[in-house]
Amino acid sequence: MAETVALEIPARPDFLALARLIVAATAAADPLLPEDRIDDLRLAVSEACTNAIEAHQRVGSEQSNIRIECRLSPEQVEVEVRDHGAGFDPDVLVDHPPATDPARLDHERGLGIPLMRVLTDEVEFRSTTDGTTVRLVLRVSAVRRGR
Amino acid sequence: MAETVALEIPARPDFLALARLIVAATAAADPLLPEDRIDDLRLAVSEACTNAIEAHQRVGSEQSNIRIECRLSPEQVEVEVRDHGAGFDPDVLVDHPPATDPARLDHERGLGIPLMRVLTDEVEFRSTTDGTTVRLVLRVSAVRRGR
Amino acid sequence: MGTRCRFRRPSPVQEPPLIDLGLDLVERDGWAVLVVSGEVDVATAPRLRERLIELVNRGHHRIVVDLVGVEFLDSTGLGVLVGALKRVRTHDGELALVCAEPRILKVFEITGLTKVFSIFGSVDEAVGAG
Amino acid sequence: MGTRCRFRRPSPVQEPPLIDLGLDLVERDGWAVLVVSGEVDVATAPRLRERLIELVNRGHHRIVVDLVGVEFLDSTGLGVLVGALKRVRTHDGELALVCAEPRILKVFEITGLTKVFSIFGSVDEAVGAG
Ligand SMILES: Nc1ncnc2c1ncn2[C@@H]1O[C@H](COP(=O)(O)OP(=O)(O)O)[C@@H](O)[C@H]1O
Ligand SMILES: Nc1ncnc2c1ncn2[C@@H]1O[C@H](COP(=O)(O)OP(=O)(O)O)[C@@H](O)[C@H]1O
Repeated sequence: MAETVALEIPARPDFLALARLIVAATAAADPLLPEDRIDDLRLAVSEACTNAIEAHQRVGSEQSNIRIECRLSPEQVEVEVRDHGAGFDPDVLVDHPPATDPARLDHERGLGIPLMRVLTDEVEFRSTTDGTTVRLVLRVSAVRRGR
Repeated sequence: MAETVALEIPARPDFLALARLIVAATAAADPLLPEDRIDDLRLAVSEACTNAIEAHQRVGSEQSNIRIECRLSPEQVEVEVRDHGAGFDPDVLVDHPPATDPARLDHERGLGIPLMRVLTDEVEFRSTTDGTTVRLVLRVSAVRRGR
Repeated sequence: MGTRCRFRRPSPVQEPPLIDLGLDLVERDGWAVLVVSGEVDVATAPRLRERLIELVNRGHHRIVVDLVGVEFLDSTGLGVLVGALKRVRTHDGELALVCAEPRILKVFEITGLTKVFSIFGSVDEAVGAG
Repeated sequence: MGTRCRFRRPSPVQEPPLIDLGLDLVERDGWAVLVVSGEVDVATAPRLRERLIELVNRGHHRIVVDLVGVEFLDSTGLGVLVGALKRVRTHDGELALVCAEPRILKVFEITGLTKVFSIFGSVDEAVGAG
Protein backbone atom coordinates (compact mmCIF):
# COMPACT_ATOMS: atom_id res chain seq x y z
CA MET A 1 0.00 0.00 0.00
CA ALA A 2 1.46 3.30 -1.07
CA GLU A 3 1.15 6.47 0.93
CA THR A 4 0.99 9.76 -0.88
CA VAL A 5 2.06 13.22 0.20
CA ALA A 6 1.39 15.95 -2.34
CA LEU A 7 2.49 19.56 -2.46
CA GLU A 8 1.25 22.27 -4.79
CA ILE A 9 3.29 25.46 -5.14
CA PRO A 10 3.11 28.50 -7.36
CA ALA A 11 5.45 28.14 -10.36
CA ARG A 12 7.94 30.59 -8.91
CA PRO A 13 11.59 30.12 -7.87
CA ASP A 14 10.82 31.41 -4.36
CA PHE A 15 8.77 28.32 -3.61
CA LEU A 16 11.36 25.77 -4.70
CA ALA A 17 12.76 25.50 -1.19
CA LEU A 18 9.35 24.30 0.02
CA ALA A 19 9.40 21.47 -2.49
CA ARG A 20 12.81 20.39 -1.26
CA LEU A 21 11.66 20.58 2.34
CA ILE A 22 8.66 18.33 1.84
CA VAL A 23 10.45 15.79 -0.34
CA ALA A 24 13.28 15.42 2.15
CA ALA A 25 10.91 15.16 5.12
CA THR A 26 8.67 12.65 3.37
CA ALA A 27 11.52 10.48 2.16
CA ALA A 28 12.96 10.54 5.68
CA ALA A 29 9.87 8.60 6.71
CA ASP A 30 11.53 5.61 5.09
CA PRO A 31 13.92 4.27 7.71
CA LEU A 32 15.79 2.35 5.01
CA LEU A 33 16.84 5.38 2.99
CA PRO A 34 20.18 6.71 4.16
CA GLU A 35 20.63 10.45 4.41
CA ASP A 36 22.84 10.75 1.33
CA ARG A 37 20.21 9.08 -0.82
CA ILE A 38 17.64 11.53 0.50
CA ASP A 39 20.00 14.35 -0.50
CA ASP A 40 20.21 12.82 -3.99
CA LEU A 41 16.44 12.69 -4.29
CA ARG A 42 16.10 16.21 -2.96
CA LEU A 43 18.45 17.56 -5.60
CA ALA A 44 16.86 15.53 -8.41
CA VAL A 45 13.38 16.75 -7.46
CA SER A 46 14.63 20.31 -7.15
CA GLU A 47 16.02 20.09 -10.69
CA ALA A 48 12.70 18.76 -11.98
CA CYS A 49 10.84 21.58 -10.20
CA THR A 50 13.23 24.17 -11.62
CA ASN A 51 12.48 22.91 -15.13
CA ALA A 52 8.76 22.96 -14.36
CA ILE A 53 8.97 26.55 -13.11
CA GLU A 54 10.96 27.61 -16.18
CA ALA A 55 8.46 25.85 -18.45
CA HIS A 56 5.66 27.88 -16.85
CA GLN A 57 7.68 31.07 -17.20
CA ARG A 58 8.20 30.44 -20.91
CA VAL A 59 4.45 30.27 -21.51
CA GLY A 60 3.74 33.11 -19.08
CA SER A 61 1.80 30.99 -16.59
CA GLU A 62 3.66 31.60 -13.37
CA GLN A 63 0.24 31.88 -11.74
CA SER A 64 -0.68 28.25 -12.10
CA ASN A 65 0.64 25.63 -9.71
CA ILE A 66 3.06 22.81 -10.09
CA ARG A 67 2.37 19.64 -8.17
CA ILE A 68 4.90 17.44 -6.44
CA GLU A 69 3.61 14.03 -5.42
CA CYS A 70 5.65 11.69 -3.21
CA ARG A 71 4.61 8.08 -2.93
CA LEU A 72 6.11 5.84 -0.31
CA SER A 73 5.90 2.11 -0.70
CA PRO A 74 7.97 -0.63 0.89
CA GLU A 75 9.99 -1.03 -2.34
CA GLN A 76 10.57 2.56 -3.40
CA VAL A 77 10.10 6.28 -3.00
CA GLU A 78 8.58 7.77 -6.11
CA VAL A 79 8.19 11.48 -6.79
CA GLU A 80 6.21 12.98 -9.64
CA VAL A 81 6.57 16.61 -10.66
CA ARG A 82 3.75 17.83 -12.87
CA ASP A 83 3.68 21.13 -14.75
CA HIS A 84 1.43 22.87 -17.28
CA GLY A 85 4.16 24.20 -19.53
CA ALA A 86 4.43 23.62 -23.27
CA GLY A 87 6.18 20.26 -23.01
CA PHE A 88 9.42 19.13 -24.68
CA ASP A 89 11.08 16.14 -26.27
CA PRO A 90 13.41 14.57 -23.70
CA ASP A 91 15.15 12.58 -26.45
CA VAL A 92 16.43 15.74 -28.13
CA LEU A 93 18.79 17.31 -25.64
CA VAL A 94 22.11 19.03 -26.24
CA ASP A 95 25.21 17.09 -25.22
CA HIS A 96 28.04 18.94 -23.56
CA PRO A 97 31.58 18.94 -24.90
CA PRO A 98 33.88 16.85 -22.68
CA ALA A 99 35.11 18.56 -19.51
CA THR A 100 38.63 18.84 -20.93
CA ASP A 101 37.46 20.75 -24.03
CA PRO A 102 37.76 24.54 -23.57
CA ALA A 103 34.36 24.86 -25.31
CA ARG A 104 32.83 23.19 -22.22
CA LEU A 105 32.79 26.64 -20.62
CA ASP A 106 30.35 27.90 -23.22
CA HIS A 107 27.62 25.78 -21.63
CA GLU A 108 26.10 27.08 -18.45
CA ARG A 109 22.94 25.02 -18.76
CA GLY A 110 21.77 21.54 -19.56
CA LEU A 111 22.97 19.79 -16.41
CA GLY A 112 19.57 19.30 -14.76
CA ILE A 113 18.37 16.18 -16.56
CA PRO A 114 21.80 14.48 -16.50
CA LEU A 115 21.88 15.07 -12.73
CA MET A 116 18.40 13.58 -12.28
CA ARG A 117 19.48 10.49 -14.21
CA VAL A 118 22.57 9.88 -12.11
CA LEU A 119 20.98 10.72 -8.74
CA THR A 120 17.94 8.45 -8.99
CA ASP A 121 17.30 4.85 -10.01
CA GLU A 122 14.67 5.72 -12.61
CA VAL A 123 13.64 8.86 -14.49
CA GLU A 124 10.64 8.99 -16.76
CA PHE A 125 9.29 11.95 -18.74
CA ARG A 126 5.73 12.10 -19.96
CA SER A 127 5.38 15.26 -21.97
CA THR A 128 2.59 16.64 -24.13
CA THR A 129 1.82 20.15 -25.32
CA ASP A 130 -0.32 20.49 -22.16
CA GLY A 131 2.57 19.92 -19.82
CA THR A 132 5.12 17.52 -18.48
CA THR A 133 5.24 14.94 -15.72
CA VAL A 134 8.63 13.81 -14.50
CA ARG A 135 8.76 10.63 -12.46
CA LEU A 136 11.79 10.06 -10.23
CA VAL A 137 12.27 6.81 -8.37
CA LEU A 138 14.62 5.72 -5.60
CA ARG A 139 14.49 1.99 -5.01
CA VAL A 140 14.83 0.96 -1.42
CA SER A 141 16.20 -2.42 -2.52
CA ALA A 142 18.96 -0.66 -4.47
CA VAL A 143 19.90 1.03 -1.22
CA ARG A 144 19.85 -2.23 0.68
CA ARG A 145 22.11 -3.80 -1.90
CA GLY A 146 24.58 -1.10 -0.90
CA ARG A 147 24.16 1.04 -3.99
CA MET B 1 -3.13 38.49 -5.52
CA ALA B 2 -3.04 35.49 -3.25
CA GLU B 3 -0.47 32.75 -3.50
CA THR B 4 -1.47 29.26 -2.56
CA VAL B 5 0.60 26.41 -1.21
CA ALA B 6 -1.31 23.19 -0.67
CA LEU B 7 -0.33 19.98 1.06
CA GLU B 8 -2.15 16.67 1.02
CA ILE B 9 -1.28 14.06 3.61
CA PRO B 10 -2.70 10.69 4.60
CA ALA B 11 -5.08 11.05 7.54
CA ARG B 12 -2.56 9.54 9.96
CA PRO B 13 -0.90 11.05 13.03
CA ASP B 14 2.56 10.29 11.61
CA PHE B 15 2.07 12.88 8.89
CA LEU B 16 1.01 15.75 11.18
CA ALA B 17 4.57 16.99 11.52
CA LEU B 18 4.69 17.53 7.74
CA ALA B 19 1.66 19.79 7.94
CA ARG B 20 3.33 21.86 10.65
CA LEU B 21 6.53 22.04 8.63
CA ILE B 22 4.84 23.39 5.52
CA VAL B 23 2.58 25.84 7.32
CA ALA B 24 5.47 27.32 9.26
CA ALA B 25 7.70 27.55 6.18
CA THR B 26 4.95 29.09 4.07
CA ALA B 27 3.93 31.62 6.72
CA ALA B 28 7.59 32.54 7.15
CA ALA B 29 7.44 33.86 3.58
CA ASP B 30 5.55 36.79 5.03
CA PRO B 31 8.23 39.13 6.35
CA LEU B 32 5.65 40.89 8.49
CA LEU B 33 4.69 37.87 10.58
CA PRO B 34 6.85 37.63 13.67
CA GLU B 35 8.08 34.21 14.72
CA ASP B 36 5.71 33.88 17.69
CA ARG B 37 2.69 34.45 15.46
CA ILE B 38 3.96 31.75 13.12
CA ASP B 39 4.22 29.46 16.14
CA ASP B 40 0.61 30.31 16.99
CA LEU B 41 -0.57 29.49 13.49
CA ARG B 42 1.46 26.29 13.44
CA LEU B 43 -0.21 25.07 16.65
CA ALA B 44 -3.69 26.11 15.51
CA VAL B 45 -3.28 24.30 12.18
CA SER B 46 -1.85 21.26 13.95
CA GLU B 47 -4.96 21.15 16.17
CA ALA B 48 -7.24 21.39 13.12
CA CYS B 49 -5.29 18.60 11.41
CA THR B 50 -5.48 16.43 14.52
CA ASN B 51 -9.27 16.80 14.52
CA ALA B 52 -9.36 16.01 10.80
CA ILE B 53 -7.27 12.88 11.32
CA GLU B 54 -9.48 11.76 14.21
CA ALA B 55 -12.60 12.44 12.14
CA HIS B 56 -11.23 10.14 9.43
CA GLN B 57 -10.34 7.50 12.01
CA ARG B 58 -13.90 7.53 13.38
CA VAL B 59 -15.34 6.70 9.97
CA GLY B 60 -12.52 4.27 9.16
CA SER B 61 -11.09 6.29 6.25
CA GLU B 62 -7.49 6.75 7.26
CA GLN B 63 -6.64 5.96 3.64
CA SER B 64 -8.08 9.16 2.22
CA ASN B 65 -6.15 12.41 2.36
CA ILE B 66 -6.64 15.60 4.25
CA ARG B 67 -5.73 18.82 2.47
CA ILE B 68 -4.05 21.84 4.02
CA GLU B 69 -4.17 24.98 1.91
CA CYS B 70 -2.18 28.08 2.83
CA ARG B 71 -2.99 31.33 1.09
CA LEU B 72 -0.71 34.30 1.41
CA SER B 73 -2.03 37.74 0.62
CA PRO B 74 -0.71 41.14 1.66
CA GLU B 75 -3.40 41.40 4.36
CA GLN B 76 -3.43 37.92 5.86
CA VAL B 77 -2.26 34.35 5.98
CA GLU B 78 -5.18 31.98 5.66
CA VAL B 79 -5.05 28.23 6.15
CA GLU B 80 -7.84 25.81 5.31
CA VAL B 81 -7.85 22.24 6.59
CA ARG B 82 -10.27 20.01 4.71
CA ASP B 83 -11.28 16.50 5.76
CA HIS B 84 -13.74 13.85 4.63
CA GLY B 85 -14.96 12.81 8.05
CA ALA B 86 -18.59 12.73 9.20
CA GLY B 87 -18.75 16.39 10.18
CA PHE B 88 -19.88 17.92 13.48
CA ASP B 89 -21.72 20.87 14.93
CA PRO B 90 -19.17 23.39 16.16
CA ASP B 91 -21.85 25.19 18.18
CA VAL B 92 -22.40 22.18 20.43
CA LEU B 93 -19.14 21.69 22.26
CA VAL B 94 -18.56 20.71 25.89
CA ASP B 95 -17.38 23.47 28.19
CA HIS B 96 -14.72 22.66 30.75
CA PRO B 97 -15.20 23.26 34.47
CA PRO B 98 -13.10 26.22 35.64
CA ALA B 99 -9.42 25.47 36.25
CA THR B 100 -9.91 25.75 40.02
CA ASP B 101 -12.64 23.08 40.11
CA PRO B 102 -11.20 19.62 40.96
CA ALA B 103 -13.53 18.21 38.29
CA ARG B 104 -11.35 20.00 35.71
CA LEU B 105 -9.02 17.00 35.88
CA ASP B 106 -11.73 14.73 34.50
CA HIS B 107 -11.34 16.41 31.10
CA GLU B 108 -8.35 15.40 29.04
CA ARG B 109 -9.83 16.56 25.76
CA GLY B 110 -11.69 19.46 24.22
CA LEU B 111 -8.87 22.01 24.22
CA GLY B 112 -8.20 21.96 20.47
CA ILE B 113 -10.89 24.33 19.24
CA PRO B 114 -10.48 26.78 22.16
CA LEU B 115 -6.76 26.94 21.33
CA MET B 116 -7.46 27.63 17.65
CA ARG B 117 -9.78 30.47 18.65
CA VAL B 118 -7.24 32.18 20.87
CA LEU B 119 -4.23 31.61 18.62
CA THR B 120 -5.68 33.02 15.40
CA ASP B 121 -7.66 36.11 14.40
CA GLU B 122 -10.48 34.18 12.78
CA VAL B 123 -11.74 30.60 12.88
CA GLU B 124 -14.53 29.36 10.66
CA PHE B 125 -15.99 25.85 10.47
CA ARG B 126 -17.89 24.64 7.44
CA SER B 127 -19.13 21.17 8.24
CA THR B 128 -21.46 18.79 6.42
CA THR B 129 -21.92 15.03 6.66
CA ASP B 130 -19.32 14.78 3.85
CA GLY B 131 -16.61 16.47 5.83
CA THR B 132 -15.36 19.60 7.47
CA THR B 133 -13.33 22.58 6.37
CA VAL B 134 -11.70 24.69 9.05
CA ARG B 135 -10.48 28.12 8.03
CA LEU B 136 -7.85 29.80 10.20
CA VAL B 137 -6.74 33.36 9.57
CA LEU B 138 -3.86 35.46 10.84
CA ARG B 139 -4.21 39.09 9.87
CA VAL B 140 -0.97 40.79 9.04
CA SER B 141 -2.51 44.16 9.98
CA ALA B 142 -3.31 42.79 13.46
CA VAL B 143 0.36 42.00 13.81
CA ARG B 144 1.39 45.44 12.63
CA ARG B 145 -0.92 47.03 15.12
CA GLY B 146 1.20 45.25 17.73
CA ARG B 147 -1.35 42.61 18.65
CA MET C 1 19.24 18.57 7.41
CA GLY C 2 16.83 19.60 10.12
CA THR C 3 13.89 17.99 8.40
CA ARG C 4 14.94 14.41 8.81
CA CYS C 5 12.87 11.81 10.64
CA ARG C 6 9.95 13.78 11.94
CA PHE C 7 7.77 10.76 11.36
CA ARG C 8 8.04 7.19 10.27
CA ARG C 9 5.80 5.06 8.19
CA PRO C 10 4.92 1.42 8.76
CA SER C 11 7.58 -0.64 7.15
CA PRO C 12 7.87 -4.29 6.19
CA VAL C 13 11.05 -4.62 8.21
CA GLN C 14 11.62 -4.00 11.86
CA GLU C 15 11.30 -0.39 12.69
CA PRO C 16 13.81 1.79 14.47
CA PRO C 17 12.33 3.72 17.39
CA LEU C 18 10.65 6.98 16.51
CA ILE C 19 13.12 9.75 17.06
CA ASP C 20 10.79 12.64 17.52
CA LEU C 21 9.97 12.02 21.18
CA GLY C 22 12.61 11.43 23.81
CA LEU C 23 11.61 10.08 27.24
CA ASP C 24 14.40 9.76 29.78
CA LEU C 25 14.00 8.96 33.44
CA VAL C 26 16.17 10.40 36.19
CA GLU C 27 15.51 9.88 39.91
CA ARG C 28 16.25 12.81 42.23
CA ASP C 29 15.52 13.39 45.89
CA GLY C 30 12.61 11.01 45.87
CA TRP C 31 11.19 12.43 42.65
CA ALA C 32 10.93 10.62 39.34
CA VAL C 33 12.03 13.17 36.75
CA LEU C 34 10.80 12.36 33.25
CA VAL C 35 12.80 14.36 30.74
CA VAL C 36 10.76 14.84 27.59
CA SER C 37 12.21 16.07 24.31
CA GLY C 38 10.91 16.58 20.80
CA GLU C 39 7.36 17.11 19.67
CA VAL C 40 4.34 16.07 21.71
CA ASP C 41 1.34 15.67 19.44
CA VAL C 42 -1.31 13.05 18.73
CA ALA C 43 1.37 10.85 17.14
CA THR C 44 3.69 10.83 20.13
CA ALA C 45 1.44 11.62 23.12
CA PRO C 46 0.37 7.96 23.52
CA ARG C 47 3.97 7.09 24.35
CA LEU C 48 4.14 9.85 26.93
CA ARG C 49 0.85 8.68 28.45
CA GLU C 50 2.01 5.05 28.64
CA ARG C 51 5.26 6.05 30.25
CA LEU C 52 3.54 8.14 32.91
CA ILE C 53 1.01 5.40 33.69
CA GLU C 54 3.85 2.91 33.99
CA LEU C 55 5.69 5.22 36.42
CA VAL C 56 2.65 5.58 38.65
CA ASN C 57 2.00 1.84 38.51
CA ARG C 58 5.58 1.20 39.59
CA GLY C 59 4.92 3.31 42.67
CA HIS C 60 6.28 6.69 41.60
CA HIS C 61 3.79 9.22 42.94
CA ARG C 62 6.05 12.27 42.97
CA ILE C 63 6.77 13.04 39.37
CA VAL C 64 8.47 15.92 37.62
CA VAL C 65 7.85 16.22 33.89
CA ASP C 66 10.70 18.22 32.41
CA LEU C 67 9.46 19.91 29.23
CA VAL C 68 12.55 22.05 28.61
CA GLY C 69 13.55 20.02 25.56
CA VAL C 70 10.04 20.03 24.10
CA GLU C 71 9.75 21.97 20.84
CA PHE C 72 6.06 21.47 20.29
CA LEU C 73 3.16 20.63 22.60
CA ASP C 74 -0.46 20.48 21.54
CA SER C 75 -3.79 19.90 23.26
CA THR C 76 -3.27 16.14 23.18
CA GLY C 77 -0.09 16.63 25.19
CA LEU C 78 -1.92 18.87 27.65
CA GLY C 79 -4.58 16.18 28.03
CA VAL C 80 -1.96 13.56 28.86
CA LEU C 81 -0.50 15.82 31.55
CA VAL C 82 -3.96 16.51 33.02
CA GLY C 83 -4.59 12.76 33.13
CA ALA C 84 -1.26 12.12 34.84
CA LEU C 85 -1.94 14.82 37.44
CA LYS C 86 -5.26 13.20 38.23
CA ARG C 87 -3.61 9.81 38.51
CA VAL C 88 -0.89 10.88 40.98
CA ARG C 89 -3.48 12.81 43.02
CA THR C 90 -5.50 9.62 43.55
CA HIS C 91 -2.33 8.31 45.22
CA ASP C 92 -1.90 11.55 47.21
CA GLY C 93 1.08 12.24 45.00
CA GLU C 94 2.35 15.30 43.18
CA LEU C 95 3.15 16.20 39.62
CA ALA C 96 5.29 19.22 38.79
CA LEU C 97 6.19 20.59 35.38
CA VAL C 98 9.42 22.24 34.31
CA CYS C 99 9.07 24.65 31.44
CA ALA C 100 11.00 27.76 30.48
CA GLU C 101 10.21 28.25 26.79
CA PRO C 102 7.63 31.06 26.30
CA ARG C 103 6.15 29.25 23.30
CA ILE C 104 5.28 26.22 25.44
CA LEU C 105 4.28 28.19 28.54
CA LYS C 106 1.83 30.11 26.39
CA VAL C 107 -0.14 26.94 25.68
CA PHE C 108 -0.66 26.42 29.42
CA GLU C 109 -1.58 30.05 29.92
CA ILE C 110 -4.25 30.37 27.27
CA THR C 111 -5.90 27.13 28.36
CA GLY C 112 -5.99 28.21 32.00
CA LEU C 113 -3.83 25.24 32.96
CA THR C 114 -1.21 27.38 34.69
CA LYS C 115 -3.79 27.38 37.52
CA VAL C 116 -3.95 23.60 37.51
CA PHE C 117 -0.26 22.72 37.33
CA SER C 118 2.74 23.73 39.39
CA ILE C 119 5.17 24.97 36.79
CA PHE C 120 8.84 25.65 37.56
CA GLY C 121 11.72 27.12 35.60
CA SER C 122 14.14 24.30 36.43
CA VAL C 123 14.22 20.79 37.80
CA ASP C 124 16.11 22.12 40.85
CA GLU C 125 13.25 24.42 41.73
CA ALA C 126 10.68 21.71 41.09
CA VAL C 127 12.24 19.13 43.40
CA GLY C 128 13.19 21.81 45.94
CA ALA C 129 9.63 23.04 46.20
CA GLY C 130 8.16 19.56 46.58
CA MET D 1 12.45 26.59 14.20
CA GLY D 2 14.75 25.58 11.41
CA THR D 3 12.09 26.10 8.76
CA ARG D 4 11.87 29.86 8.97
CA CYS D 5 12.52 32.18 6.07
CA ARG D 6 13.57 29.87 3.29
CA PHE D 7 11.89 32.19 0.85
CA ARG D 8 10.04 35.48 0.76
CA ARG D 9 7.10 36.59 -1.22
CA PRO D 10 6.58 39.96 -2.85
CA SER D 11 5.10 42.26 -0.29
CA PRO D 12 3.41 45.62 -0.43
CA VAL D 13 5.91 47.08 1.98
CA GLN D 14 9.64 47.28 1.65
CA GLU D 15 11.23 43.94 1.73
CA PRO D 16 14.00 42.74 3.99
CA PRO D 17 16.84 41.09 2.07
CA LEU D 18 16.40 37.43 1.35
CA ILE D 19 18.15 35.48 4.02
CA ASP D 20 18.79 32.23 2.25
CA LEU D 21 21.92 33.30 0.37
CA GLY D 22 24.87 34.96 2.04
CA LEU D 23 27.58 36.62 -0.08
CA ASP D 24 30.53 38.07 1.79
CA LEU D 25 33.70 39.40 0.28
CA VAL D 26 37.15 39.04 1.85
CA GLU D 27 40.38 40.05 0.12
CA ARG D 28 43.43 37.86 0.75
CA ASP D 29 46.90 37.80 -0.80
CA GLY D 30 45.65 39.36 -4.01
CA TRP D 31 42.61 37.07 -4.20
CA ALA D 32 39.00 38.13 -3.89
CA VAL D 33 37.39 35.50 -1.67
CA LEU D 34 33.61 35.35 -2.05
CA VAL D 35 32.16 33.46 0.90
CA VAL D 36 28.82 31.95 -0.09
CA SER D 37 26.34 30.53 2.39
CA GLY D 38 22.84 29.09 2.21
CA GLU D 39 21.12 27.53 -0.75
CA VAL D 40 22.15 28.16 -4.35
CA ASP D 41 19.24 27.42 -6.65
CA VAL D 42 17.35 29.15 -9.43
CA ALA D 43 15.92 31.61 -6.89
CA THR D 44 19.27 32.72 -5.50
CA ALA D 45 21.77 31.96 -8.31
CA PRO D 46 21.07 35.26 -10.10
CA ARG D 47 22.44 37.13 -7.09
CA LEU D 48 25.58 34.99 -7.09
CA ARG D 49 26.01 35.59 -10.84
CA GLU D 50 25.60 39.38 -10.49
CA ARG D 51 28.07 39.49 -7.67
CA LEU D 52 30.69 37.55 -9.61
CA ILE D 53 30.23 39.70 -12.72
CA GLU D 54 30.56 42.82 -10.59
CA LEU D 55 33.81 41.50 -9.07
CA VAL D 56 35.34 40.83 -12.47
CA ASN D 57 34.17 44.22 -13.77
CA ARG D 58 35.84 45.88 -10.82
CA GLY D 59 39.12 44.27 -11.86
CA HIS D 60 39.19 41.16 -9.65
CA HIS D 61 40.49 38.41 -11.88
CA ARG D 62 41.76 36.06 -9.20
CA ILE D 63 38.68 34.83 -7.39
CA VAL D 64 38.08 32.18 -4.75
CA VAL D 65 34.47 31.07 -4.29
CA ASP D 66 34.18 29.59 -0.82
CA LEU D 67 31.30 27.09 -0.81
CA VAL D 68 31.91 25.68 2.67
CA GLY D 69 28.75 27.31 4.05
CA VAL D 70 26.59 26.18 1.14
CA GLU D 71 23.90 23.68 2.10
CA PHE D 72 22.45 23.15 -1.33
CA LEU D 73 23.80 23.69 -4.84
CA ASP D 74 21.97 22.76 -8.01
CA SER D 75 22.71 22.84 -11.74
CA THR D 76 21.86 26.54 -11.93
CA GLY D 77 24.57 27.19 -9.36
CA LEU D 78 27.02 25.06 -11.33
CA GLY D 79 26.16 27.07 -14.44
CA VAL D 80 26.91 30.33 -12.68
CA LEU D 81 30.32 29.02 -11.61
CA VAL D 82 31.11 27.80 -15.14
CA GLY D 83 30.18 31.26 -16.48
CA ALA D 84 32.38 32.95 -13.90
CA LEU D 85 35.33 30.69 -14.74
CA LYS D 86 34.96 31.56 -18.41
CA ARG D 87 34.80 35.25 -17.55
CA VAL D 88 37.99 35.34 -15.43
CA ARG D 89 39.80 33.25 -18.06
CA THR D 90 39.12 35.90 -20.73
CA HIS D 91 41.11 38.20 -18.43
CA ASP D 92 43.84 35.57 -17.94
CA GLY D 93 42.56 35.25 -14.41
CA GLU D 94 41.84 32.31 -12.14
CA LEU D 95 38.85 31.00 -10.27
CA ALA D 96 39.25 28.48 -7.45
CA LEU D 97 36.55 26.78 -5.43
CA VAL D 98 36.63 25.79 -1.77
CA CYS D 99 34.42 22.88 -0.89
CA ALA D 100 34.68 20.21 1.77
CA GLU D 101 31.13 18.86 2.10
CA PRO D 102 30.77 15.49 0.30
CA ARG D 103 27.17 16.31 -0.64
CA ILE D 104 28.27 19.39 -2.59
CA LEU D 105 31.46 17.83 -4.00
CA LYS D 106 29.34 15.01 -5.38
CA VAL D 107 27.47 17.45 -7.65
CA PHE D 108 30.77 18.50 -9.24
CA GLU D 109 31.90 14.91 -9.57
CA ILE D 110 28.87 13.49 -11.31
CA THR D 111 28.77 16.38 -13.78
CA GLY D 112 32.47 15.98 -14.61
CA LEU D 113 33.15 19.50 -13.39
CA THR D 114 35.87 18.41 -10.98
CA LYS D 115 37.96 18.30 -14.17
CA VAL D 116 37.03 21.88 -15.03
CA PHE D 117 37.48 23.56 -11.66
CA SER D 118 40.34 23.70 -9.19
CA ILE D 119 38.67 22.62 -5.95
CA PHE D 120 40.39 22.98 -2.56
CA GLY D 121 39.53 21.92 0.97
CA SER D 122 40.15 25.33 2.51
CA VAL D 123 40.66 28.96 1.55
CA ASP D 124 44.28 28.70 2.76
CA GLU D 125 45.02 25.97 0.25
CA ALA D 126 43.19 27.82 -2.52
CA VAL D 127 45.12 31.08 -2.14
CA GLY D 128 48.37 29.21 -1.40
CA ALA D 129 48.12 27.24 -4.63
CA GLY D 130 47.38 30.26 -6.84
N1 LIG E 1 9.29 20.27 -17.57
C1 LIG E 1 9.80 20.74 -18.72
N2 LIG E 1 9.01 21.41 -19.60
C2 LIG E 1 9.50 21.88 -20.76
N3 LIG E 1 10.79 21.74 -21.13
C3 LIG E 1 11.64 21.09 -20.31
C4 LIG E 1 11.19 20.56 -19.06
N4 LIG E 1 12.24 19.96 -18.47
C5 LIG E 1 13.29 20.13 -19.31
N5 LIG E 1 12.93 20.80 -20.41
C6 LIG E 1 13.80 21.17 -21.56
O1 LIG E 1 14.97 20.41 -21.49
C7 LIG E 1 16.11 21.26 -21.45
C8 LIG E 1 17.22 20.62 -20.64
O2 LIG E 1 16.89 20.59 -19.28
P1 LIG E 1 18.01 20.46 -18.18
O3 LIG E 1 18.88 19.30 -18.49
O4 LIG E 1 17.36 20.45 -16.84
O5 LIG E 1 18.89 21.77 -18.34
P2 LIG E 1 18.51 23.30 -18.24
O6 LIG E 1 17.21 23.39 -17.53
O7 LIG E 1 19.65 23.89 -17.50
O8 LIG E 1 18.43 23.79 -19.67
C9 LIG E 1 15.60 22.57 -20.88
O9 LIG E 1 16.38 23.65 -21.27
C10 LIG E 1 14.20 22.64 -21.49
O10 LIG E 1 14.25 23.13 -22.80
N1 LIG F 1 -12.92 18.12 11.68
C1 LIG F 1 -13.78 17.59 12.55
N2 LIG F 1 -14.63 16.60 12.15
C2 LIG F 1 -15.51 16.05 13.02
N3 LIG F 1 -15.60 16.42 14.31
C3 LIG F 1 -14.79 17.39 14.77
C4 LIG F 1 -13.85 18.02 13.92
N4 LIG F 1 -13.20 18.96 14.64
C5 LIG F 1 -13.70 18.90 15.89
N5 LIG F 1 -14.66 17.96 15.98
C6 LIG F 1 -15.47 17.59 17.18
O1 LIG F 1 -15.32 18.61 18.12
C7 LIG F 1 -14.81 18.08 19.34
C8 LIG F 1 -13.97 19.09 20.07
O2 LIG F 1 -12.75 19.31 19.37
P1 LIG F 1 -11.49 19.88 20.13
O3 LIG F 1 -11.88 21.13 20.80
O4 LIG F 1 -10.39 19.99 19.14
O5 LIG F 1 -11.15 18.82 21.24
P2 LIG F 1 -10.77 17.28 21.13
O6 LIG F 1 -10.36 17.01 19.70
O7 LIG F 1 -9.68 17.11 22.12
O8 LIG F 1 -12.02 16.53 21.52
C9 LIG F 1 -14.10 16.82 18.94
O9 LIG F 1 -14.02 15.90 19.98
C10 LIG F 1 -14.95 16.32 17.79
O10 LIG F 1 -16.07 15.61 18.30
